[in-house]
Amino acid sequence: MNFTAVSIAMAPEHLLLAGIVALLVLEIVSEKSHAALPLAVVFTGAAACAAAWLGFSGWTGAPFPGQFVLTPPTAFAKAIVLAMAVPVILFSKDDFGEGDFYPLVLSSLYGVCLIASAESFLTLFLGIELMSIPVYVLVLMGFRRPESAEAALKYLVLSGTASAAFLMGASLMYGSTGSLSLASFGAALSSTDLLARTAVVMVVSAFFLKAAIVPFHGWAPDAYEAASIPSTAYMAVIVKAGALIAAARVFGTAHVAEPLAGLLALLPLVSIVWGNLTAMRQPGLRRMIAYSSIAHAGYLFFAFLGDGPGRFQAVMFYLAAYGFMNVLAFAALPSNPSDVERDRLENLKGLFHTHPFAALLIGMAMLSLAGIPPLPGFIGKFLIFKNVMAAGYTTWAVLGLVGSYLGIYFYLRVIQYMFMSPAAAATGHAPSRGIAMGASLLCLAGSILIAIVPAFFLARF
Amino acid sequence: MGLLTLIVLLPLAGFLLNGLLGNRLGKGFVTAVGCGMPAIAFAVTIKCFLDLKGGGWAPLSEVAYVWTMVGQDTFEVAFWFDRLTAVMALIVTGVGTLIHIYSTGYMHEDKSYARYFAYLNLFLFFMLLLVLGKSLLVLFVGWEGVGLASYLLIGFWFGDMEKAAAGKKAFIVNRIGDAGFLLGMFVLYSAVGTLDMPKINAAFMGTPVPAVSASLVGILLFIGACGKSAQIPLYVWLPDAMAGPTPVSALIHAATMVTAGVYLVARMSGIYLHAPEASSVIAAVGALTALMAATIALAQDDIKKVLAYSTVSQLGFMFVAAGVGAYGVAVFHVYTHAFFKACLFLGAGSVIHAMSGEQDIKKMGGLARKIPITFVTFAIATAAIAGVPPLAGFFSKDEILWFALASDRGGSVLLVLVMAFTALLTAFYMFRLLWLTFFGKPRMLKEVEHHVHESPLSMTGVLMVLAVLSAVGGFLSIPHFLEPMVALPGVRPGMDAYHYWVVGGSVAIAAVGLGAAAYFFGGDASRAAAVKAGFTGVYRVLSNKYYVDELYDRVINRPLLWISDAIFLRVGDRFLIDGTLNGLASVAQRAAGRLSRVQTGSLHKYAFLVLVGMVASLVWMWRHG
Amino acid sequence: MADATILSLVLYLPVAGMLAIAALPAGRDGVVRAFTLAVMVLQFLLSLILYAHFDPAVPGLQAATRVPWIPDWGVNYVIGLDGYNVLLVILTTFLGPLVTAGAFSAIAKQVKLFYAMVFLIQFAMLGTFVAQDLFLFYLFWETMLIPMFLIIGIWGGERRIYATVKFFLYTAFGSILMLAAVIYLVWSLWQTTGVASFAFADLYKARLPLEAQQWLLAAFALSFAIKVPMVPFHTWLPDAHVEAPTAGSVILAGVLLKMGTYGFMKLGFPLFPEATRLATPLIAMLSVLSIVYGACLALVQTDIKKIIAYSSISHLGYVMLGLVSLDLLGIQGAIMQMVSHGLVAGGLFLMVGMIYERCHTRELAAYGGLAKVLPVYSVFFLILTLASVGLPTTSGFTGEFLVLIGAFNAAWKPLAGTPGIPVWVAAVAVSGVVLGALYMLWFAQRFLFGAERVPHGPVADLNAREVSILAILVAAVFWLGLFPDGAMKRTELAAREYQELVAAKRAPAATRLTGEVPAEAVR
Amino acid sequence: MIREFLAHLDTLLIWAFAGCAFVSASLMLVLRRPMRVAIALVSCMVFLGGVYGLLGLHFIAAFQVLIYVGAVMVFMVYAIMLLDPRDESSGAHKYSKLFWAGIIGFALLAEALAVGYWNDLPHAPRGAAGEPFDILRFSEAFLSEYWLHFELTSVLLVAAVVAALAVIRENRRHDRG
Amino acid sequence: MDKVQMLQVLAASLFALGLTGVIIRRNVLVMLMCMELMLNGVNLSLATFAHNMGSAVGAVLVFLIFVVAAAEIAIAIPIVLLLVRRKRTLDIETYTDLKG
Repeated sequence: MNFTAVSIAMAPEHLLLAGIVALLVLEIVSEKSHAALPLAVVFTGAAACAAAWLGFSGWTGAPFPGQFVLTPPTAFAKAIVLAMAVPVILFSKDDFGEGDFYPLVLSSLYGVCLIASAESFLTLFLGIELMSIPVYVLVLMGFRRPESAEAALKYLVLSGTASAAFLMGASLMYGSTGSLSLASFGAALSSTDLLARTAVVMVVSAFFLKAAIVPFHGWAPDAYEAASIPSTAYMAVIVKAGALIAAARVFGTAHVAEPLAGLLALLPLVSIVWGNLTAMRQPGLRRMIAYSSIAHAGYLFFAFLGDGPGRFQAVMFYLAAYGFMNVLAFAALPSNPSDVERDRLENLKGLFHTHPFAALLIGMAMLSLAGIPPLPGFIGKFLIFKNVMAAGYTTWAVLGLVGSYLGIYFYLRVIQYMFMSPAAAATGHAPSRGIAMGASLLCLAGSILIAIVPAFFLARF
Repeated sequence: MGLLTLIVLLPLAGFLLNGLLGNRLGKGFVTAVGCGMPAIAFAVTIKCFLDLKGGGWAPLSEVAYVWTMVGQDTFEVAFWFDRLTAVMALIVTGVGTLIHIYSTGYMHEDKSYARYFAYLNLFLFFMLLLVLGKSLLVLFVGWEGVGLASYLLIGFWFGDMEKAAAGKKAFIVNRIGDAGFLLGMFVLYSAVGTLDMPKINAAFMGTPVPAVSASLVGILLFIGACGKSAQIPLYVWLPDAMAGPTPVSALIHAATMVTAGVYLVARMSGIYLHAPEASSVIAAVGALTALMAATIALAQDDIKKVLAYSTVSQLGFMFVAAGVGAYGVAVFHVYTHAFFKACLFLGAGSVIHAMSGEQDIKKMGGLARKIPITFVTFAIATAAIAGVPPLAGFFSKDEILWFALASDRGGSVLLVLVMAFTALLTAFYMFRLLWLTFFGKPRMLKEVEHHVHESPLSMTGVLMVLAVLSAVGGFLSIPHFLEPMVALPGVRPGMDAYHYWVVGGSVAIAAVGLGAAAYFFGGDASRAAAVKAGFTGVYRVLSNKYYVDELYDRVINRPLLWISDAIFLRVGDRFLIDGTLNGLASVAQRAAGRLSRVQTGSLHKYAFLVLVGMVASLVWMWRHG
Repeated sequence: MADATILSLVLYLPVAGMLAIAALPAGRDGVVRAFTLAVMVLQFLLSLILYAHFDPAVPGLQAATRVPWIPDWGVNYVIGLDGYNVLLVILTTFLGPLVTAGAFSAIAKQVKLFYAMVFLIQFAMLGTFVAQDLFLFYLFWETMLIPMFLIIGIWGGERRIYATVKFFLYTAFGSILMLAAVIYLVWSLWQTTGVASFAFADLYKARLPLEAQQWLLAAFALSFAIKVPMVPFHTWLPDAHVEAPTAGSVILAGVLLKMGTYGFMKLGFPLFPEATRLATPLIAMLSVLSIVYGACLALVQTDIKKIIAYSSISHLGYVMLGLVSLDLLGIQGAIMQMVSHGLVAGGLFLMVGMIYERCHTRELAAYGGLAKVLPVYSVFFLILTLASVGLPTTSGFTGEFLVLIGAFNAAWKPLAGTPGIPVWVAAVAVSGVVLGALYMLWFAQRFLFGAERVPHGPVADLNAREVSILAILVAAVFWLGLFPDGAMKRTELAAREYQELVAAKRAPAATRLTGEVPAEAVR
Repeated sequence: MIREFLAHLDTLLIWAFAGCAFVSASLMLVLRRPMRVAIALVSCMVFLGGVYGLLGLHFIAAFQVLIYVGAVMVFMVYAIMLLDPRDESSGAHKYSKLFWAGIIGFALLAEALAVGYWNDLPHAPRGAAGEPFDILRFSEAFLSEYWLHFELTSVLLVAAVVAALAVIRENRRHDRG
Repeated sequence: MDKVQMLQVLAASLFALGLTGVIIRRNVLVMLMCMELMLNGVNLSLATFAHNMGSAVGAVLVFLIFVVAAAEIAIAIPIVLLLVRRKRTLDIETYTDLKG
C-alpha cells in the first residue's frame, strides 16, 4: 500500500486532522485567542477544496482495500458537506467565540468524511461514532440553558442505542454472510433468510434513529431545541447528512425489494406526516425545524425506494439543497442575548420591519424547505419523487407529495409572522454580525447555484 | 364609405360630438349637431330611397368591414337596403328628426341638455344599425344598442330611484327577450351556417329546407320580439318606461324601437312562412296583448300611462297582422302608428309642459281653448288611432281586421271578434282621454291654471306636421308597396264577400267608441262614476294592471334571490365548501396537538418507542416473508 | 433586434427592475414608483413589437429561445410565442403599467417591497405563458404564488391573513397533485418512447392508456380548475379579491385567473385527448354551473369587490365552455373572453380601488347617486359595467357571442369523434346573459343612481392619472369589441392546433421523438 | 468416564458461564442500588470474559477484563460513589411507568432477534474454530490490515478527550455562574 | 441446541435486556450501565461468529467497540454530573423539561 496514495486519497481527512491538532495547540499556547475561528474556517475550507479537487480530477482509488475507498461522487459528497460546514462555523462566532467548539466540529466532520468513503462496517462504525460523539457535547456547549444537559443525555443514550442496534445488525450480517464489507450488506438485502433480514432491520432502524424517523425520532426535537443555534444547524444539516450518506453507502446500488421496500416507504411516510403536522404547533424556530427535519428525513429515505446510482445522487442533491437553506435560515436569524428568546416565533413578528434582509433570507429558506419552486428545495424534492415513481411506487410517491403539502402551512406561518405582523415589542434582537451575514450569503450563493445549474451538481454524483 | 354606412355613422358622430364636447361648446352647438345629424341622415336616406327606386328596386347592399373571420365563417358588418328597410329607415330618420326638433323646445331648461341629445343620437345610431343591418349579428347589435339607449333615456333623471329602476327593469326584461333572440340566432347559425338575413330567408324559401324546426327558431326569435315590442309576457317594462322624458317615449317607446319586434318578424318572414305554429302563437299573443292592454288603459289616469298601454295594444294589432301572415299590413300599421302615436305622445308632452309637469288627467280638463294647437293635433291623432276614416289609423286597422278574418294563414272569426272588441275599447279610452283632458271644466289648481300656455313653435310645429301625416298617411298603401317583397296572404275561400262588412264594422266601432266616451265623460263625471261604482272590483283589478308586476315579483324575483342567498351562498359556499375545508384544517390542528403530546420529554418513553419500532419492523419483515 | 431577444428582454425586464428597486435607497418612494412605471411601459412597448412581428400564418413557436438545462431529465429552457400565449402576454404587459400607476396613491407602506413583488409576479406570469417546457412551466406556475401571497398578506384588508393563506393552500394543493401527474406523465413518456423530455411538443405525442389519462387529467384539471376558478373550487377567490389591495385584485382578475384557462388549453386538454373527450359533457356542465352559480352569488353580495369577484367566476365559466366546445368559434371566443375579462374585470377592480381610496368602504349599501357627484367616474364605470354585461361593441360581447355560438355548434353538430355538449347545457349557458345583466345593472343602479350617498364625502372626481388609466382600458375594450379580427387572426392557428390535438385521433405509434422542440416549430 | 467428562468440560463451563452471565444481567434490572447493579454488570462481564476464553479468544477475554472491568467499570463505580450520595430521590421508585411495557417489549425483541438463529444460522466447520486467534496472528493482522482503524481509534479518542474536557469546562462555568 | 446458537440467543437477550433496562430503570447511571450491557451483547455475538467462522474481522470490531464504549462513558459521566448538580437527583423522570 503506497504512501502517496494514502496521503492524496485522504487529503481532506488529513487536513481536518491537521486543523484539530492546530486548534488544540492553539488552545494550549493561548487561553483566549481569536485565531481559532479563522483557523477552523481555513482548514475546513481547505478540506472542502481538496475534496472538490479530488472529485474534479476524477481521482479514484482504495488506499485501504475493502476499508476505505475514494471515488469522485464520494469526494464531492465530502466537498458538499464540508462546504455546508463552513458557514456553520462562521456564524457560530456569536455563540462560541472561543473554546472547544471548533476542534469538536472538525473531528465530527472527520467522521462524516470517513462515512462518505467507508467500505466496511468497521470504518463506517468508527465514522458514525466519530461524527456523533462530539455532537453530544455540542448540544450542551455554551450551556445557554439548563435543559441542554438533559437534551445531551437523551441524545447520548438513544444514539448509543442506535450504535448498539447498528452493531447488532452488523454482527448478524457478519454471521449470515461471513464478511463485514458493505458489499455483503447488498447481498443480505437480496437474501431471504431470516438472519439476514433481521440484520438488515437492525441496521436500518439504527439509521432511522440517527436520522430521526418516526418512531425513532424522540431525541431530535429536544436536542435541537436545547442546543444553541449553530449546534442545531450542525445537527440538522451535517449530522443528518452523515446518517443519510452512511445509509446510502450501505445500501449502495442494491435493489430494495419487498418487504423492506414497504418498510422504507411506510415509516418515512409516517414521519413526513407526523413531522409536518407537529411542526404546526411549535413556538420556537429550532423545535419547528426539528420536526421539519423529521419530515425531510422522510423525503430522504423515500429516495431509497428508487434504484441504483440515482439513489446516491438524489440523496446528495437533496441534502445539498436542504442543507444550505437550513443553514441559511439559522445564520440569518438575528442574534439575541437570550438564547430562548432568539428563536421564539413570536419574536420574529415584524422582523421585516426591523431586519428586512434577514427576514427576506429566512423567508426564502422557509419557502425552499417547503419545496416551493423555483427554490432549490423543490428541485431536490422533484428528483426524489421522480425516482420513486420511476421505481414504480406511484402510490407511495403521491402519498408522500400530499404529505409534503401538509408541511407548507407552518413554513408560511413563519413568513406571515415576519412580514405581515406588526413588529413585536422589544424582542432584543441585535442586528446580525457581518460575519453571520457573510455566512448566510455563502449559503445563498450555494442555493442559487443549485437552483440555476442543477445539472452541474447532478452530474457530479 | 357608402351611403348606407354614412346614414348609420351620422348619428354616431352626433353622439360623440355631443357626448364629449357638448358641455363645453354650449346649447347652440348641441342643438345644431343634435338635430342636424338626424336631418342629414334623413336626407341621405331619401337619397338612398331614390337610388333604390332608380335601381328598379334592386336592394342596395354594402359591406362596412369584416368584424371577424374564423375559418370559413365570416362575420361582416354589412348593410342592406330594400323596400322594407326603406320604409323603416324613413320612419326612423323622419320621425326621429321631428322629435329631435321637438326636444329642443321640450328639454330647453334641462341642465343636462347635451347629455340628452347625445343619448338621443346614440339611440338613432343603434336604431339605424338595427334597421339597416344585413345580418342578424348587426341587427342584434342595434337591437341591444337601442335597449341600452332606452335604458339611459328612461333613467335620464336618475336622481330619482323610481326612474332609474324603471330603466333597469326595461333593460333586464329586454335582456330576457334577447336571450331568446340569441338562442334563435345560434340555432339558426348552427343549422344554416350563416347569419345573413337574405341568405337565411333564401335558405328557407329554397329547397332543401334547413334541417331545423322553423317553428322553434321562429318562436325563439319571437321571444326576442316580445321583449322589444312589449308583448305578453314581457310587456311590463313599457308602462314604467314612461318615466323618461316625453319625447323619448314618443320616439323610442311609440314610434320606433318598440316596433323593432314587428320589423324582425317581417324581416324573417321567410322563416315564419314555414312555421305555422310559430305564426299562430304570434297571432294569439298579439291578440291577447292587445285586449289586455286596452282593458288596462281604460282605468289609467296618468295621461302617459294611457298612451303607453295603447301602444302595447297597438303593437298587439301589428303582431296579429304578422301572425296571420300579413307582414305588409303589420309594417303598414307600424308606419301609421308611428305618426299618430308620436303625435299623441308629443301632444301629451305639450300638455304636461303646459300643466307644468302635471300628468294626471283627473286634474286637467278644459284645456282645448287654452292650448288650441295642441288640442287640434291631439284630436286628429286620437281620431286616427280610433280608426275614424279617412285618417291613417283607419286604413291600417281595417286591413288588420280584414286579414284577421280572411287570411288563409290562420285568420278566424274569433280572432277578428277579439280585435274588433279591442278596437272598440281603443276608441273608447282614447276619446275618454281626449275628453278628460281638453273638455269639461278645468279641474286643476288655480296657480297651475294661470301658467297654462301654448308650447313654443319648435314643439307645435312638429305637432302639426305629425298631425298632417297621421291624417293623410293612410293613403300611401305600404302593403302594396311591399307586395313584391313580402306577399300578402291569400284570402280564405268565400270570404271576399265580407270585406265590406269589416270596413263598415270598423267605422261603426269608431263611432260607438266616440259616442260612449262622449256619453260618459261629456257632461259631468257622474255617469262614469256610476259605472265605476258598479264595477269596483273590476276597476281595481284594471287600475292595478292585473297585478302582473306583483305576480312576477313573487314568482321570479324573490325565488331567484332566495335560491342565490339561502341555497348557493349559505349552504353551497359557506357550509358545504368552506365548511369542509375549515373542518379539515381544524382536524389537522387537533392532530398536531395530539402528536406533539406524544413528546412527553421522558427518555423512557423515547427508548420504548425505539423498541416498539424495532419489534414492529422485525415482525413486518418476517410476516411479509 | 431579433424577436427572441426581445422576448427574453420582455420576460426578464421585471427581474432587472426588481433588483434595481432593491438597490434603491429606502424612503425614496417617488423614485421607486416612477422607475417601476417606466420599466413597465418599456416592457409593454417591447411586447408590442413582438405582437407586430408575430406572424399569424406560421404555426408553432415564434421568437423561441432554447437552451438545454437539465439534460439527463430532458429538461430544456424553452420559451417562445405562439397563438396560445401571444394575446395573454400582451394582456399581461398591458395591465402592468396600469396596475403600477393605479397603485401610486393606494400603496403607502413598504413601497419598495410592493413594487418588487409586482415585478416578480409579472415575471412569473409572463414566464408561465411563454414557457414551452413542462418543468419550466411548473416552476413559473408555482413561483407566482409567492409574490401574490405577500401582496395580499401585507397590503390587504382586515382578514388578509386568512385570505392569503387560504389562497396559497388552495392553489398549492392543486399544484402538488399536478406535480405528481407531471412526474408520472414524463416517466411514462420515457417508458413508452425511451425519451425523457418535458417539451410540450413531445408530451403531446405521449400515448397513454385511457385510465392513466383520466387520472392525470383529473390531477391537472384540479390544479387548473382551482386557478380558474371553476365551481366548486372557487371559494378562495372572493376572499382573496376582497382582502387583496387593488393592484392585487387587478392582477388576480386580470391575468392570474387566465393562467388556469390557459393551462387547460395548452396542457390539460391536449395532453389527454381521449380522457378529455370523455369528460367534455361533465366539464361543460361545470362551466355552466360556474356561469349560473357565480351570477347568482354576485346577485346577493353586499360587498362591491365580492360582486365583481363572483362575476369573474361567471365569466370564466364562458371561457371553459368555449374551450370544451372544441368548435373553432368557441375556442376563439374563449381566448377573446380571456382577454376581455382581463380588461373589464381589471378595470372594474381599478375603479373600485379608486372609490375605496376616497370613501374607505366597500359596502354597496353605503353608496348611491355617484353619477351626480362623480360624473366622469360614473361614465367609465357604466361603460365597464356594460362591457362586463357583454353589450355589443364591447369586448365582452365578442367573447360571449363566439363562445355561445361555439357551444351551440358543439351541441347540434359536434366535431367528429367528440361527444359535444348537451343542448340543454348550451341553452342554460345563455341564461347567463340575463343574469349578468341582472346583477351588474342592479349593482350599477344602487351604486351610481338614486339619492346621493357618499361616505366621507364630499370627494373629488377622478384626477388626470386615473382618467388616463381608464381611458386606455376603455379604448382597448372597444377596440376588441369593434375590431377583434386582428387579434383573432393571431390566435387562429393555435385554436386549430388545439382542436386537432384534442379532437383528432392520434397517429397510431408516437413517431420517433427528438427530446426537444421540433426544429420546424422553432423560428 | 472422567475423560469424557473432561472432553465435554469446556462445553459445560460455557453453558455455566453463559447461565451466570444471563442471571447477573437480569439482576441488573432487579437490584435497587446502582452500586449493586454495577457489581452485577461487572460479574456479567467477567463471565462473558470466561466464555471468550473458553472459545479460545483469549485476547478478547483479556481486553474484556482490562478495558471493561478495569477501566470503564472502575470509572463507573467512581461516578456512582460520587453521585449516588447526592441523589435525594435515592431511587425512591426503581421502575418507570413503562415497566410492564418494557418487559413485554423485552420478550418480543429477544424472540424477534432469536428467530433468525433457529432457522438460518450457518454451521461453519468446527475445525477452523479458534485456530487463527492466537494473539500473535491477531495482532499481526491488526497491524497490517486494520492499522487504519487503529489510527482512527486514536483520532476518536482525541475527540472524546476534547469532548470530555469541554463538558468539564461547562461544569466549571456552571460553578462560576 | 448447539453452543453457537445458545451463545447467540444469550447475546440477543443481553441486548434486549440492556434496552429494556434503559426503558424501565429510572436511575441514570443504571441506564448507562444497561447501554454497556447492550454493547456486551453485541460483543458476544460478534465474538461467537468470529470464532465460528474463524475470521479476524469480527474480533477487530469487538476491539473497536471496547474503545468506543469507553469513550462514550467518558463523556456520559460528566454530563450526568452536570445534570445532578442542577436537580440533585439521578431519577431520569425528573428530567423532562423539554417536551411538546
